[in-house]
Amino acid sequence: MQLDELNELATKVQQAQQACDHVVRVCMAASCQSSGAAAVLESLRSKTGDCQHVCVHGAGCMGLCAAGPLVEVSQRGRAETVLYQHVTADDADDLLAHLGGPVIQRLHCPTDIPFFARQQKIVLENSGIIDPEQIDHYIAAEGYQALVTALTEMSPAEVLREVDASGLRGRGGGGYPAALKWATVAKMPGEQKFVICNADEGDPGAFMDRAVLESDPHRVIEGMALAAYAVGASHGFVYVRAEYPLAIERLTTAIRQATKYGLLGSNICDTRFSFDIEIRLGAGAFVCGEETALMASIEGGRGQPRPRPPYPAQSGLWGYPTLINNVETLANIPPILRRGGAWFATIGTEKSKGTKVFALAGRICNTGLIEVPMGITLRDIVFTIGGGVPDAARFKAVQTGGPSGGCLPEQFLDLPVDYDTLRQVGSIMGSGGMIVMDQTSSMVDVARYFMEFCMDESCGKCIPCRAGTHQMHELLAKIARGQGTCRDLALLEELCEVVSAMSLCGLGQTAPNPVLSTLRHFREEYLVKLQDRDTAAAPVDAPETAS
Amino acid sequence: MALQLAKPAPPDDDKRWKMIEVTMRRNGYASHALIETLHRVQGLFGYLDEPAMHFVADSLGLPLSKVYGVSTFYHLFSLKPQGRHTCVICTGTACYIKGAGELIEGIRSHYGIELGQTTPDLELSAIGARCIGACGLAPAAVVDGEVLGKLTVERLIAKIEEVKRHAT
Amino acid sequence: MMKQATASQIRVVTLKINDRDVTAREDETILQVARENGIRIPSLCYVEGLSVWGACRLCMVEFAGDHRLVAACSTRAAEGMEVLTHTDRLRRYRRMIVELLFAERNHVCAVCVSNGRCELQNLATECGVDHVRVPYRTAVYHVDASHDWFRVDHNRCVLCTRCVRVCDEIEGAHTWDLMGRGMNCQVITDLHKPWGESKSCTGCGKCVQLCPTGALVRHGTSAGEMERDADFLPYLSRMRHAE
Amino acid sequence: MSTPRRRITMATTWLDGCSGCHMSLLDIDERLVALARDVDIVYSPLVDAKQLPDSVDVGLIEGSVSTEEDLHKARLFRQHCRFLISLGDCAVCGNVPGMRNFFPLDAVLDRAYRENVQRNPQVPTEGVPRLLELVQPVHGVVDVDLFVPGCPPPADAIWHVLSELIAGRTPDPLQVTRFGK
Repeated sequence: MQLDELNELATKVQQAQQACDHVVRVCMAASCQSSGAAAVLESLRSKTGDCQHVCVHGAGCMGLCAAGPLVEVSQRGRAETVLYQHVTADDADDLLAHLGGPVIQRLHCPTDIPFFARQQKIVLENSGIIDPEQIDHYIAAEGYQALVTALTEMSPAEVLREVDASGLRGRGGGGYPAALKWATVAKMPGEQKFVICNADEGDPGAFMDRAVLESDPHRVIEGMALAAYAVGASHGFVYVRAEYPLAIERLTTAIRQATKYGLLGSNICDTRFSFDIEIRLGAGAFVCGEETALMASIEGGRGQPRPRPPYPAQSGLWGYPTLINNVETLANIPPILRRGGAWFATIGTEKSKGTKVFALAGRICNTGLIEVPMGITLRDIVFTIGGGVPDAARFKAVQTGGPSGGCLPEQFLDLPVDYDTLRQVGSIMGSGGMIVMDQTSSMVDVARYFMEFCMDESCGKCIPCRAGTHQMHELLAKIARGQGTCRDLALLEELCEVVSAMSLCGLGQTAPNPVLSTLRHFREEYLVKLQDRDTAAAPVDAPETAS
Repeated sequence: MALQLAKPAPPDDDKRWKMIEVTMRRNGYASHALIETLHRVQGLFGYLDEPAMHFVADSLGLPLSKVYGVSTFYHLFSLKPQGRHTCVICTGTACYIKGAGELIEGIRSHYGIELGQTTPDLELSAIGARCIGACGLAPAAVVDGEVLGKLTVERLIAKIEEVKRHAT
Repeated sequence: MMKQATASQIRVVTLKINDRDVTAREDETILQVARENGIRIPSLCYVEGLSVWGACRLCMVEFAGDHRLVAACSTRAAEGMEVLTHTDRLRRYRRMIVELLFAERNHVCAVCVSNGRCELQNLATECGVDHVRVPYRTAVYHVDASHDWFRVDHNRCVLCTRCVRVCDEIEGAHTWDLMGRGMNCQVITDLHKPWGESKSCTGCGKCVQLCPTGALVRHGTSAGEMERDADFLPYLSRMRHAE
Repeated sequence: MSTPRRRITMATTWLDGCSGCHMSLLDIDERLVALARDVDIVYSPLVDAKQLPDSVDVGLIEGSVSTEEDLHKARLFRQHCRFLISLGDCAVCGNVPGMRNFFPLDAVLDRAYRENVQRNPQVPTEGVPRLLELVQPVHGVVDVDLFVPGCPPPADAIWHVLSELIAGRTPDPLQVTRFGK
């Protein structure tokens, strides 16, 4: 496919879409599906039948999961749309009857609230709007423009330069500059190279990657193809959790469609560039989010990490240079290429460019998925966008970064959200889970919960992580039961230091973070649980025996 | 010179072995197809038993201990038959904060099984999941494929009893 | 084992280990260079002649400049490196790791066939472990004595995987592997079947010779009687990896 | 000996152990005489005194903490001894007595008092201290100042430790002994 063909197709689809008087989109992401969205879509479809004036289609995540199932209605020639919440199949008649008429007040979900108004969408720009199962929808939304343009008009080095100019950093948690990683793989000699999309989103409380894959899978495919072109790879893998059946299904469909359109496969756009993508399913192992473990799993083995160096960029899958980026990182690539790295670099802060997708959950009114510019304050996210803590309860802490991150108390709410600031105060950006806690949560118990997670997910290879997480969990459980002593607390802190310094991979190295951050910001909660908090023994000296 | 090993015969004449062979053939009987193949076996039979692991190992030319090692590394693979009904309780952070522990306790007191266990009559398997991604509906569980949100112990037990009744 | 470059490409680098100037081939690891120069770095999973596993973390060393910690077994020597092998911090960390091992399974030395010849026991002395501060984990593992000549006592296994690697890389049988994950890891033979029933095991006994503790032993040995001899390994490894 | 020394008071006890460590102490042979010049053994299974004095310089504990009585004694020693030493592997790491931790206490008692007994099997409740659920090393229940591993620690090691202490230095037992030695 060439650029003019692509544009032609885009125009055609846009015109067809505009032929409809009304477009009704039903959020078909996992959360709305579990509230009954499929029945709503089915009911609307059966009632509209072949009607030409009304287009009903499923769409990706609309963000406000707490209010699902969500349905969005738009009218030709009018920019504003109407969002309905808590829709059931029985509401279909009412909904269709009101098309073009007054808004149904009982179902109306106002979109001028900060939850929607304060967001800035790049990764999720198509999410909730296009039908993820139709490649034409993606193309009509400027999809694959970047890829076709890059292949026909840009050199790999030029693609790399745009990514460099964007300042994009890896969204999987570490925040490593994407361009640097790409450049390393690009520089490696050899014909065989791989691009891997890490969709093994394992943080409990994070579902950003799933939402992107379910809502806009072509964006990830385009990002991978651009990455492959830049680094000189011809084969790609998406390593996705088997727990995400819907994401797998949509991604499979998307790959098939892209291949059919000649956007994947041999000699794409009649150039020398060939690229295909295979899906590999995870099988329930959090550690496979770690790059070397993920590769071991793709190779068909136990997902155990190996020492780095050599880094995957030098010696990765089957020993070949391999680029690994996570879903959100790759999803940022098409808009960066389309609008230029300089444009992307205007968003966010000096060292953290662009936007970040967060999954809001826990004791917060507006649970759901949001995308905000880097540098926004935690307070804005939790209170303005998230709507604060429900049931008149008091905010206590916000947890970011999952089992590798930390809990931050109220005093840090005015800090800007970026990689470096969060790290300075003892948490991390992580992949984007954000859990809000009120005073009903015991921080010792929260630390114990995350440690239990790390213990269960430790691969067992290196001793500090295997045995250290077990011992830390035992100590935390003992303290939580009120049976701990000052000595236990000291031992816990020593273990935290050893495990983070000596573990083989990121899982072990960051496993103590939830403990360290709660000890740092909520130490009092540990101390009141200690048995001997009032009678801590004084150290004993050697006897004075010599005269 | 690579020694050609004889193509192993399936453990019995169950038709599902043909489907498993298709998966392996599509991957060129490469050793890296192990996890894909085990997924297929798990999907078709519900668990991985010894004859299955033997067959997969022989077909892909892999050591038995490696197949066993991989089968026991990943939590989605089970070496024991699962119950007729499954209840997956989400233990992600959001669900934990909102009371997943009570759901687990409810299953324990009502059915006498922990997460990862199956009732002796093979009626119900309880499984823990690290976040099913329904954080907005916490605490959540999946009973026989149906996601249930904002659960209480009573509602969960009622749902399980309902699917058990319907099956009989 | 790390891939070795061909002779023509090899460069020689100079580095400092504990303030001592040493030279090395650039395809050598810090651990290899240290050993050549008689500088002892504690290690458990590493064995010259087998692939690098990098799991015991005892051979971690510190860079003098940025205080970064790296594993000596998997980090190559480089020009200008300044390596410290026994900083206070490293001593403290190593001590804790050995304690974690002692607490993990049943390592009662007094009644062990390897008493007096055990690498874990020696590491305790070397790393200053005179007692174990973390609570002992009291999980029971079985003893498999089904093999004609050998016995495996999982209670004494430290999961260094030397047996797995030597069986796979040198003997070529791959009878051993790891099962499970985390604290539930265990070495297994075939489909987790009694060792004596294994069809893949050739009975060569290399695994027994390489076991650092009292986990893999010969039948008929009593407390303190188990002797080992792994001298065969460098030669066999060279023969295996010869072009 | 250049300066006259104050005589050091020392107490020893054995908890759950085989008394081998005490035998090893006696095995320092003729050095016992030298020891007696500097040290008063004020309480020990080896001497007559049966009352632990209020304040003792050095306490030596052999054996692990397996019963309520062991626990009581360990605490008593900690209370009255300024410098407490775990002597031998049982005290240091639980050792052989600690191997019962791999079984539930009830199973251990059944094995000892019911399964292998023909006549009138019963678990004794009077005249013997109650067993603790878990056998612990001494430092699992009280703070310990020095650890002397070994099963038993060799006489030379014990002599090294004691003579260093007498000389006012802190000994390093790992120079002379180890686990299982």
